[in-house]
Amino acid sequence: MGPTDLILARPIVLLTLFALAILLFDFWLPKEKKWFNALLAFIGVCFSAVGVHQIQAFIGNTPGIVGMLGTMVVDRFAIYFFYLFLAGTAIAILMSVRYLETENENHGEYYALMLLSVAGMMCMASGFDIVLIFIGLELMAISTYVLVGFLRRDRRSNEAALKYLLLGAFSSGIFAYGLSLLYGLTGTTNLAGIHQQLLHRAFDPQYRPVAIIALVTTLTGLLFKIAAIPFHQWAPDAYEGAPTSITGFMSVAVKAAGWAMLLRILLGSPFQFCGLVSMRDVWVPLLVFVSIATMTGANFAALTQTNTKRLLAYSSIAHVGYMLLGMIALGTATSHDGFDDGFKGILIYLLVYTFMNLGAFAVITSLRHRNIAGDDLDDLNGLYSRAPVEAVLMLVFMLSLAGIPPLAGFWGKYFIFLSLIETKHYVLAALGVLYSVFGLYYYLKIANAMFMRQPEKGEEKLPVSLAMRVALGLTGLATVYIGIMPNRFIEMVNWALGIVQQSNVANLMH
Amino acid sequence: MQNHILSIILFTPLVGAILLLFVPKENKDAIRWIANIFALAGFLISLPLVPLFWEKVKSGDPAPFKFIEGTANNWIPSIGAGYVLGIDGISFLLIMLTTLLGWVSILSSWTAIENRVKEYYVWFLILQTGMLGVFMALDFFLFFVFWEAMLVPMYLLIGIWGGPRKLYAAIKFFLYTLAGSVLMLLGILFLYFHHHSVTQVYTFSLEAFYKTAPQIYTDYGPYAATLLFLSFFFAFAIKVPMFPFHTWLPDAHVEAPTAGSVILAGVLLKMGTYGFIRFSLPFFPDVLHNGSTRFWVMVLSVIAIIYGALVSLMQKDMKKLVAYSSVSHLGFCTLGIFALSPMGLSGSVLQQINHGISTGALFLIVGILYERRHTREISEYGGISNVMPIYATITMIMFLSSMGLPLLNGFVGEFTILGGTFLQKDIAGHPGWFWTAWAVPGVVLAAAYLLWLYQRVFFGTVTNPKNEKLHDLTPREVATFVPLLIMAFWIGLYPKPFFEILKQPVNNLVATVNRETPKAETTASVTGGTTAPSECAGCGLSAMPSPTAVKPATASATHPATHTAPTATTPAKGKN
Amino acid sequence: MLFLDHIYLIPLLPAFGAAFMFFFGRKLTKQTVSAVCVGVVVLAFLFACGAVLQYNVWAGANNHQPFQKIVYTWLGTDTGHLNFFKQDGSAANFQIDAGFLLDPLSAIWLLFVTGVGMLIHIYSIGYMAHEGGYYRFFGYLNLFMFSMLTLILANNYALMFVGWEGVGLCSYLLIGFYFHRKSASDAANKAFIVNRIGDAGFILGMFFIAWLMGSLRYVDVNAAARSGHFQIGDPLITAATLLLFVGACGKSAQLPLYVWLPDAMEGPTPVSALIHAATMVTAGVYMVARSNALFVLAPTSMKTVAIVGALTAIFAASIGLVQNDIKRVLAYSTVSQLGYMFLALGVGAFAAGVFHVFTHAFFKALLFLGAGSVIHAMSGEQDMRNMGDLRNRIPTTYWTMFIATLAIAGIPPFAGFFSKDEILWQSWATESVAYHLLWYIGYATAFMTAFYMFRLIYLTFWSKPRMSHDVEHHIHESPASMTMPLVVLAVMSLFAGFLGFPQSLARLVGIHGETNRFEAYLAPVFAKEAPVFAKEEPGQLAAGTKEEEKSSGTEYLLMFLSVGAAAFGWYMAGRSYREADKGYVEPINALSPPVYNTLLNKYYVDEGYDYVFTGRRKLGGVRLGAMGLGEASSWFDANVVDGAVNASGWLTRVVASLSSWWDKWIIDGVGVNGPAILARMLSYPARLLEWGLVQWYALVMTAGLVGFVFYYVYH
Amino acid sequence: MHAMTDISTLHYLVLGAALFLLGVIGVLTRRNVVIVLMSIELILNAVNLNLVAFSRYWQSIHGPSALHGQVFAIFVITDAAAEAAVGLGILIAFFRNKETVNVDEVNLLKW
Repeated sequence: MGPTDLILARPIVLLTLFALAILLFDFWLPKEKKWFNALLAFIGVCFSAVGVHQIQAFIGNTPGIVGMLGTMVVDRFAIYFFYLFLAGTAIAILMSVRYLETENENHGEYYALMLLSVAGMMCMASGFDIVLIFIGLELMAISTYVLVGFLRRDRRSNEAALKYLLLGAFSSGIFAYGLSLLYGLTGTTNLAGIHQQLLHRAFDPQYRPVAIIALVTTLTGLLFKIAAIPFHQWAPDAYEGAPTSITGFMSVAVKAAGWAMLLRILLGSPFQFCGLVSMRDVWVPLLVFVSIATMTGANFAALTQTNTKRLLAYSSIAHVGYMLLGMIALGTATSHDGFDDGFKGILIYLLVYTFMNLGAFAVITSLRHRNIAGDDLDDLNGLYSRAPVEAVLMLVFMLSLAGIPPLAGFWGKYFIFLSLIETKHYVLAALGVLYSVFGLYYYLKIANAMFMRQPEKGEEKLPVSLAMRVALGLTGLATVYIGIMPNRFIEMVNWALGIVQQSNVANLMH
Repeated sequence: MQNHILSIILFTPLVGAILLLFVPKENKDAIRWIANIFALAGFLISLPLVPLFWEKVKSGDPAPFKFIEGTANNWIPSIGAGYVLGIDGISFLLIMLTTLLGWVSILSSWTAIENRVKEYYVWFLILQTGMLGVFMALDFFLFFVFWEAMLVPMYLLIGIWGGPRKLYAAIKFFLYTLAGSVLMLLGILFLYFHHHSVTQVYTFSLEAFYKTAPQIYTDYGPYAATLLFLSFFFAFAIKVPMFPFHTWLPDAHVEAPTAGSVILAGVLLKMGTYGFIRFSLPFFPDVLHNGSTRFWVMVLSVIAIIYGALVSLMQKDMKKLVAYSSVSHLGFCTLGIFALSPMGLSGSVLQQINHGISTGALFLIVGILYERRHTREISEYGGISNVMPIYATITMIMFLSSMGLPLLNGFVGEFTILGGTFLQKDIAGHPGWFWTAWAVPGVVLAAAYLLWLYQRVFFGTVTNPKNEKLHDLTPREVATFVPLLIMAFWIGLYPKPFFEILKQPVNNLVATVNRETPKAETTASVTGGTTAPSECAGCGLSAMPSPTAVKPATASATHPATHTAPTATTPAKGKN
Repeated sequence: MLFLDHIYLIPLLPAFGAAFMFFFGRKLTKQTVSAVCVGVVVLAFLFACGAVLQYNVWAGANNHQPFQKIVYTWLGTDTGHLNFFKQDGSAANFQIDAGFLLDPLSAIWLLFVTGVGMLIHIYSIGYMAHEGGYYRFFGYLNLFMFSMLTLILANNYALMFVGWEGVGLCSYLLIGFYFHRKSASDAANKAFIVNRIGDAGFILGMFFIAWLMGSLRYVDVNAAARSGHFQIGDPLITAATLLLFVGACGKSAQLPLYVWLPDAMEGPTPVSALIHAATMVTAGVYMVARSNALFVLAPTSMKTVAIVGALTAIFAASIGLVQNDIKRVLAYSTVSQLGYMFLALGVGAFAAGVFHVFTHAFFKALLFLGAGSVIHAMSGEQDMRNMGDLRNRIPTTYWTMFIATLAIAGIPPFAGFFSKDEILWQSWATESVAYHLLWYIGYATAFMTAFYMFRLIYLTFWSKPRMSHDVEHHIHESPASMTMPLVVLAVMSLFAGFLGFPQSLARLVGIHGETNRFEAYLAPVFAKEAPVFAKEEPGQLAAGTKEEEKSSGTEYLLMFLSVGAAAFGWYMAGRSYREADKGYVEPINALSPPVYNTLLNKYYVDEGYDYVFTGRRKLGGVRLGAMGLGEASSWFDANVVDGAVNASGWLTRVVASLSSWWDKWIIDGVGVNGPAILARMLSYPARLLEWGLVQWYALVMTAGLVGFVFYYVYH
Repeated sequence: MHAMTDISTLHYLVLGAALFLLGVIGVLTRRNVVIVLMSIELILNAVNLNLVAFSRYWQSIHGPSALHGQVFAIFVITDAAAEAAVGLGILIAFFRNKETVNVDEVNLLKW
């Protein structure tokens, strides 16, 4: 444990400490003071962010550094994801405050678990050793199981938690099995080492079957975490049953973590190929199948949903399908353009998705009050007349999810499809855009309900807490701002991926 | 030329919309006033453009695009998108049309809109900005952003203030048009990628694409180029709308509020034709000259002309009738465009303006009756000219202009289009007269359905007691028609300025698309006439000895992109 | 050169009147309205006279070339950028100028249009005195004058087309003047749409001309046509001329597009006189005469024109024989006379045709105005069966109309005799014998004309009164404003003919030198064809080499025969109708009732058109024609095109329900009910099957996993 | 004797695979949630078996310091325990509301 390791570990450690602190303080907090937990958690997130920033300063211009006996690599890629997780969590915390009061489940554990799961995510994003990745995964997963079931008195919540738990554990079992085979195949748990070994072993007919089984089982675990068809079925149930704030949290942070892990294991990092990248020829066809299945199934299923949360669950599955297209472009890229833009696409997608999807869930959360559950599509009817600001924001989020420029959501799709064009997957690209039109239909259903239908229950205004206002403001602002002025964010992603392509554009502007 | 007149025109409506946000929504009249003031301001501010642009036309400014603002890639350098505005004659006319119609239609909805007034005007002004942006953008990405962003307010206008089937119509409109434009997005991305692979430069600058896009035909072969052409074609054809893609139009029109229909017919449809002119033609000249693509496009245009007219002949709903008549009229526009002749193109652009004026007016006319009687069933009316003489007169004039009566605007456009098609010696393997002969019946049918409608609504005695009390036009309503009438007569009587304005862009375009274009000596007609020069200075279409007789015109007739304008006006001259 | 240089004022004066009515008419008194509207036309007439006089002087100095005045460029730009390739491959530049042209041809039209127009305006003051919409009526009339004058004075086909459509519009507005009457508005629509069909042909013809000649200006077109660049019978020129003739058929009511003219009588009578007798309907003749340089290059077209003209003449005349509505008789007579004119043009006797237009303008206007005066006197009654004995009650009307009848019947020395006789003679004199057939048709028509015209006179003015009593004692002579024009026109119909006094007769009475001033005056316009006629081989062209064999003998004979025919018609009419009060039988009905009914129902042409072309009548439940197509396409639109769109939407929803409900029916179906049934049969395997929700999910996952593996087992 | 000693890695792998499949089948077929949880444990144990066996194998190649597998196994065991604990906790909460531990009655949320 050198000083480097301390710096690298700092964000995670901070999060853990704050989680424990919250558990501790929670005892003394009277019921009406519980918001202090949220505050503490928020501060914790901020501290951790500062820690991340210190790492960023520390690595300077280098792509990143390896530490913790080589089990952990904190490169720009990881740092990008750290920021993503923290942003998502911060907003989720803001969303939760009043919601938990309404649900009368205001316990410190909630925030503690949130922070812990973020710690897990960080391990997944920066893990360079399958052991660490597995630990991080489990840490995140187990905390999330509990969070999903946090509304103890709500049967839907219990059930969602139970299902999520059973399936999650099952999938991580399969995942672990795959990892064990990988270890057996290569004799190391380090992704770089695995890559080295696989380079020849994966193509050696003697080992190939094992390699393929290992890959397939691992892939199952990965795809389960990002909820891609046919490993998606937990998502709608869990999303619907979970507390809305947690649904939002899961749909962005957990998913982002899943993606980080997936990229780590399948590609290693933008700076250094590790993991299973040498088996591209195996996993690309699978991903083609999965992505098409995901887009098709999710879009169709979302079409007739009547529960907003469930609808958004399916929509988020559909988005996974689009991102997988980027993965395919990555896997098949022969030129640098395709690879970069695919990678960029996925990262930007996760970024914008964090804001617009959280925003959407924030609106739904804000609908929750005494008499209305708020997650039924009819609860949105005539929302405009009750809460114009929320309605307009929701419209913005929906259009952004549908990928209408100039809103953030467009940018994810933009790079994905560009990369597909560059790698000559015209059919997949056409399929993707057509499905995104298709998706507009169910997003418009929400818009219709809000703007064009009359409210059943009176015209009473919605009370919206300050924290929620901040959350809505942040997400809405981000969605619009990234949409109109995406440049610095694209640059950010370029930085995260170490892409330098401004030069030739630069000489355009004399 | 670094003044920001275009930006000012572009964002005036948006400023109005933002201002409206701060007005309490109970205070309807204040909202109406502000909205109308800003709509009028939007129009007035665009007026100075006229003398400025005219002065450029007169001075023969060689730059293909004028008032260029911003440089390439200044918006999103990392992908090479720029906030670049600029106009040529074509977009200039369309912009003026947009500002005019925007004002007219906002004025027309003073009493028509009673509920949720605030939102209505906010969305309407936003829509205005979106449309203007489409016509101003010189950056393909910027264009696409405006193109799509503009769908949203239109969707809400139809969906919130629409008729009984508004939800269906609104969603149909949105999905249908979006489906087209996402395919276009792929096309754009392909051009973008291709431009990069050729020049190693990432940019969406239109002029850059003008250079590289035509090479696609040689680089990727006819098949790919045709597919690419189609990816654009669908987007524009749906917007126009051309024959098989037109079914969203009647629904949208019937359900939309009057002002919405005016804008929809007057401006939105023009975006499709504008897209053809601005992108499809200069990008894919080879696709048009080889293979059967152009043939089918022409066929679709002709079908649209006849078919639209026939369908509107049998409509029972006035608005539907007008909507289908738009299909027919836009058929003429596309016909003129794909004739690829100077006449055809000039006529087509002119006809787009005319259609905006006439059909816009027709929708206002229907709207006025609808406002009084809340029905658009033709059978509900009859003998209206007894109770509303002024209204009847204005309607008659607008019908005549719409059916293309000489000395009114409609004729100038149609005649030039038909002439341009006829006099093009070979269109997709058929002589021009072949196509014209198919299109001409549309002129007859136009008279048929419009006059029949007029007879059923205005002639005869008032049979329906509900119609006896109808009051004639209020001054405000008359005011909405006055500018349209003035324009109708102006274009009909003295279209020369419009042709002057269109001269340069059209010639550039034709020179780009056609390998060999006829060039008559500019001073030809002096020798051409048989009477004394004084009486015949520059008159008559006099025959020329040979096409090669002309050097002077060719200078301006080169391609916009290949043309190297002096200053920063052409952003995309990068060292590739 | 005051008048010539400002020739554009001639159309603009009435235009001003119309605009004035449009803006202020509502407020003005009838006196002001008539002052303004009639005033501008009178001015226009005087201006026209001045212009023509000046032109005659000017032309003498400039070897009779047409005078052109370009006001501004209308379509296109001065520098010209609308370039195109001519048919011969050379480039041309499309540019239409708002320019005016005066030459003998337009001069003649100019004079009688403004003149007759002026008279009819004056007449209308009295006629319309008691009608509503007074200012509207005069506004329309002025607008019509504007359009007609534009048509005449235009210096290119496109501008002529402006006037062409303009007069169509005005005739629409004026036919529909009594828009309360369904029949009126129907007739108006019919007129406009039928004209539009013709106009479509005109447009195409114009483009053909532009394509061939590279210009639409008469001077350029004629120059090109006479340049010898095109040989006679050039198919493209034939196409162009035939298309132009389609336009002429529409406007001048020739077969098969004549149907609108009889219905047009729904309009006020002055309108019928001005538009549908004297001026507008002759526009077609004007256009063909204007394009003579082209037509002589296209023998086929010439033949077509001649044949269509002759057929129309006899066809319409035959219908006219039995009509009972006084105005309809005149309407059919107009159609028939127009047929004569086209016959003349078709056989190459352009001057003769124009001459007939000229004379016809006077006596037909006179007839209509007289009929109007009769209707005025009969307080609206138009059926001749209810008239009679008017000659003593409204003598002025009677005598003027009688003169006009003599003129149209071709009794010498009235105007009609000279013009009609010239036409018949020319159609005979063309050497190809086939053309003698045309003469026979024309001859029969001449007889019919005399018959139905005198039938009209007898039924209306002779014998004892047959009208009801209250009508009877309202009968009164019309006011001076109405009778004065009648008198003037009567004088004209009496003497106008002498302008075209035939050479032969002149020699007979011992006058030498040019007596056919009319033809001489038109010579600069038409004479240029002579070389063309000379060039082509015999029998090819209708006109033939008529100049040579002008054997006075035949001419006298034919002249005598035609006069005889007229006289015989007169006699026959007198024999059948002089004692109409004692009850009379239509001679044709006596001969064969079916023929009579066919004629009475105008050969059932309107019905036929309604069945086949418009589709206003269903043919056994099936709707044909435009409306039929319309219905078909709207059905197609609603069910096929849009159907496809909606169907795809519907399909998506179905798939959506499936894919969102699949676990529903798997779980509830297989998972819950299925096991319950199975469990009863055999417990253990059922328990295997009996998975719950979560396990179904897990199973799917596993299936996916296994599927992956298999994918590679088989690859 | 000799036959006894050479139990190769392969045998462990087969045993592991068998355990894994048993676990999967258990997860798929048993009604009682507790048993399903136990089947998941079974899967994880299969993993552990693999890891240890492989670790032995690699030690025989890279020398005794190659302990990754066994370390990993320990982590997996811990994780399994944690999962079980949380699982049972959630199950109890569920049982409180629904009075059942049968997976096929966990069907409130569907389609």
